[in-house]
Amino acid sequence: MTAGDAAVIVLVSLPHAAAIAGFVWPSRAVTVSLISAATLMAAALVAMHAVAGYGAWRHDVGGWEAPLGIGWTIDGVACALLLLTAAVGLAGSIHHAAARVRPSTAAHDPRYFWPLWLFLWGGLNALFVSADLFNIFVTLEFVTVASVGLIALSGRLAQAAAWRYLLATLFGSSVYLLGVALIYGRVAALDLPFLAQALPADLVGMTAASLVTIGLLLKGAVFPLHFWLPSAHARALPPVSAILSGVVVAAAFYLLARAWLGPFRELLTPAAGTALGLLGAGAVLWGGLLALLQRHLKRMIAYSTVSQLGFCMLLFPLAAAGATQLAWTGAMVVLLAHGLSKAACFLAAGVIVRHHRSGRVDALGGCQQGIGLAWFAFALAAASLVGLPPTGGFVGKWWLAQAAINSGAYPWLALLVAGTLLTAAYLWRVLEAAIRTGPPDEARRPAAIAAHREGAPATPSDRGMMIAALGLALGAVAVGAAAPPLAPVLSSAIGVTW
Amino acid sequence: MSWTELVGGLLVIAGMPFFILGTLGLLRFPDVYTRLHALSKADNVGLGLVCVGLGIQSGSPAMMLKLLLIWVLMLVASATGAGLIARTALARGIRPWSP
Amino acid sequence: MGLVGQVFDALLAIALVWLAWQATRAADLFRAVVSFIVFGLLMAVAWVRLEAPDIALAEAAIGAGATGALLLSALDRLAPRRGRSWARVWRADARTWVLWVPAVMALAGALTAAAWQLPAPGLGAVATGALEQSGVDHAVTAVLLNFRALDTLLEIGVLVLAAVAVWSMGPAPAASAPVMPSPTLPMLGRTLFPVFVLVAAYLLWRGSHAPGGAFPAGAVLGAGGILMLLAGAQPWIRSAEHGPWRAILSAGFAVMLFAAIVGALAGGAFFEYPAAIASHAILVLEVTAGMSIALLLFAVYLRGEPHPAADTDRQRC
Amino acid sequence: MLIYLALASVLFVIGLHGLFTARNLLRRLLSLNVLTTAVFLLLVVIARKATPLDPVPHAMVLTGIVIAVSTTAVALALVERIALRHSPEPEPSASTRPGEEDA
Repeated sequence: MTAGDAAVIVLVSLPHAAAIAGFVWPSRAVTVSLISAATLMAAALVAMHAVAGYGAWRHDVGGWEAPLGIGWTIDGVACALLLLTAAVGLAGSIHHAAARVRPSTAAHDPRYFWPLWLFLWGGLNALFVSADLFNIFVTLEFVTVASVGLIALSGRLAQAAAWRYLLATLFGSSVYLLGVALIYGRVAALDLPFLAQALPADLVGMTAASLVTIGLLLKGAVFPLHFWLPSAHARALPPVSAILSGVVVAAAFYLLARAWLGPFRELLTPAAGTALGLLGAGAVLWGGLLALLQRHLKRMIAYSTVSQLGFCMLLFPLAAAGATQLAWTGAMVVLLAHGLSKAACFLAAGVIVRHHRSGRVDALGGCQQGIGLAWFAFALAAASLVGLPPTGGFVGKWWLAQAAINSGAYPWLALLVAGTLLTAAYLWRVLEAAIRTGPPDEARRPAAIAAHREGAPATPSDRGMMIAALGLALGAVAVGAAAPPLAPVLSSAIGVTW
Repeated sequence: MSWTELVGGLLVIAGMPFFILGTLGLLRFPDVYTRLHALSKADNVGLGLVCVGLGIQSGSPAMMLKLLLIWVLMLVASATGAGLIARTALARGIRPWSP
Repeated sequence: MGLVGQVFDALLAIALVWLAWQATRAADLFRAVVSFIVFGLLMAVAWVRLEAPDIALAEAAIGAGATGALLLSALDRLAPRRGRSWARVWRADARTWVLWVPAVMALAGALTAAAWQLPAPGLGAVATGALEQSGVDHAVTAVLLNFRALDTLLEIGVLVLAAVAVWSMGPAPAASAPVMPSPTLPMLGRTLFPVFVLVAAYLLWRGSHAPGGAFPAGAVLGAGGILMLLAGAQPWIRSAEHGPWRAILSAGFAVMLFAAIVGALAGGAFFEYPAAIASHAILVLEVTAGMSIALLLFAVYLRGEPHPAADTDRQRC
Repeated sequence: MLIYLALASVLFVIGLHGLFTARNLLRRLLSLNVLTTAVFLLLVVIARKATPLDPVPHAMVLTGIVIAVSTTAVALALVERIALRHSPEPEPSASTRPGEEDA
């Protein structure tokens, strides 16, 4: 067993083991979770190092080869997403552990957070390495149940949102499974790299591809199937929103990308690519527009997820037009940068909302004493979301733009520009509100300001939460620096046909 | 056709009318109590005959025992179930039918 | 069997369609739920017709039994029975007939045609070929606990997760007492439970060479537990941290995870059992998987965290 | 076999229809379960069509059934909590229309 194999096994099994420990001994859950979070981060780094050093590899679970057994593919993209999960998971764990210092905010049942959180983490890790369509279904359900549990944990209001999310995503799974059944009936295989060579581009393939795509689009909340996302993501606890918006949604896109550039590569005609790209365009514009119209900070960030995921969807038209490699690395960098910065936004927003005791954007002005760090993290993350150099968002969008130019697909370039402007507009609204001295009607009510001052904390709890957010935001910036040298690693993906 | 198959088949066929009559009672009787009465009694006899018939046809003692076990379990379950339904109906104020 | 079988299949299909329609459309929710339960039972017959006895067992116990009990007890709290007119539920307007019905018929037809064209090569030969090294004689058990054991691990994980999620949503509702207690019911629960254990053990033992195994066994045992609860038995998961029960609930998952890691440490892949002990390992896994499925179904059925305040005198049981 | 394939399609459509038109939460859940059963049926028919009989879809469906009961349990627990808040309304209903935003 190589170090890489060991790291992957740790990544898949440790979260589950820790979750059980947290369930059985709730009093020790925080310690166990923080230690496992750190270990998982280290394991993800080891796996990434192994891929960068020796290239991608396959791990046949149970020792059974492709058509019969389940395979894990550990390649650059999978490792990048494992790292993303580890980063968001670690920051979220720190954030939540720090938030627990003040018991007044515990509107939820704190004993169940850690098991659900770690299960979600483990499910995501199992999903990212899995190369088996049915195993992916099982992990998707795993992630769904964990996410629903976490959303419902966040309070009474969140339960209706959790229900909507559950129904949408379960329907998505059923449709996905129908597609998988058709594929299995056609070629009797479930392994993605195996299917990449075996699946013919006939009617069955097309039907299966559309079913799998619809299922995943629902899970990824891609326009116009995004209806469940904003409430679910906005109502949850900050770390839960962070991992849902940053990673869970990205997982669906990741699977879409692997499926379309793998088994469905033959089906990715310019027409199919354009159709998927138009969904992305709709997401960018509609999500951006709604983000601009939101009054609540967390809802704004949630709609921004819908919008930003649209950029990633540009992978398909650009790959269909021939610029596969550039579009792939670009979309993946956008995905990573978005995951980190969106998680940072939610974690920072958690602190900001707690400080101002309101999530309304127009109430965010006034005294920011003590939470400057949170705003700094938010601004950094916003810079990456918009795509200012030298952040990860910039590099990803730049590569997407280059791919659009190289393949002569100028409409997509225009969309990139328009989406970027929209992103800048809605994020600037928030930052501008923060700079203001305070809402005018509140200026006349000194008591309100006094309340703010009183609540202006610089407690260790807040500092921990803000550092978690800042770490993620810095990570989003660092992706910008790390992406160019790591581009070859990112485009090492088993079973993907360039 | 051996005699076990013949006897077994006859027993199974003999069980059929009980089911039919039980169902007829379910559909035609006037209220819940009389329907339960028809259903649980007739079906239990019918099932017993079918089980015995199948057991004889199978020719293996183990299978016969299993089928008998099924019958006994069904007896217990249907008795309890019918009792529960009748009690609930009574508790909800449904009066037994009187001609 | 040809013609008789065809007629039987057709009748079964018609009944299933009717029940499915009732389950999704019936004006009365109670009727819908009962239709769904009967639907599950008839599906079990369909599975037998399709030569899938393992699935039939699981469907009867889980699909109809456990899900049915869950649905009924939820219904008990959700909807006091109230007559509703058919029209309120099913409002067919012009748009429905012009737009939906043809679209839906086309979709169903296309799906059938597409599925009918499938060559279905299957992995039967490959699985049979690998059966000798798998440690069991029954192919489905081999797939579940050896070839695709990761799926099974995660599936039990989903069940554990569901129990955690359900418990996290709040305290378990108090069991609704029957309006007129029946003397036979508790007796039935008590006398039948050993039978449930017996049947489960039998299914578990059969699983290595014939249809049966951990899933049906666990489901049957879990259904027995639910029946006990319905019959008025007190759930014994009572103390604040639920005593050892949380550990026992997660034991199946933990043992499978442990086996997987041991396989990896022994020099193989994740979940690779050394050939010499494969059959023993699978037996252990089957027993724990079956037990934990039973307990987890039971835990999920409580529909909330069992709370210690309910009766303190039974905490130690 | 064709009968069962047609059955799977019809069940799928019934489930789909129920999911999109039912307003009651519980009914939607039932529809979803019917839908899932249809997919399972397709898988088992595929296993039956193969020679020799293919055990892999059987295992997949067994896994799927256990997952379905888990998700159903979670959904029911959620429905109950939601319904309790909306009581005394007897039948809980929530729309998934995207326009309906609750601030």
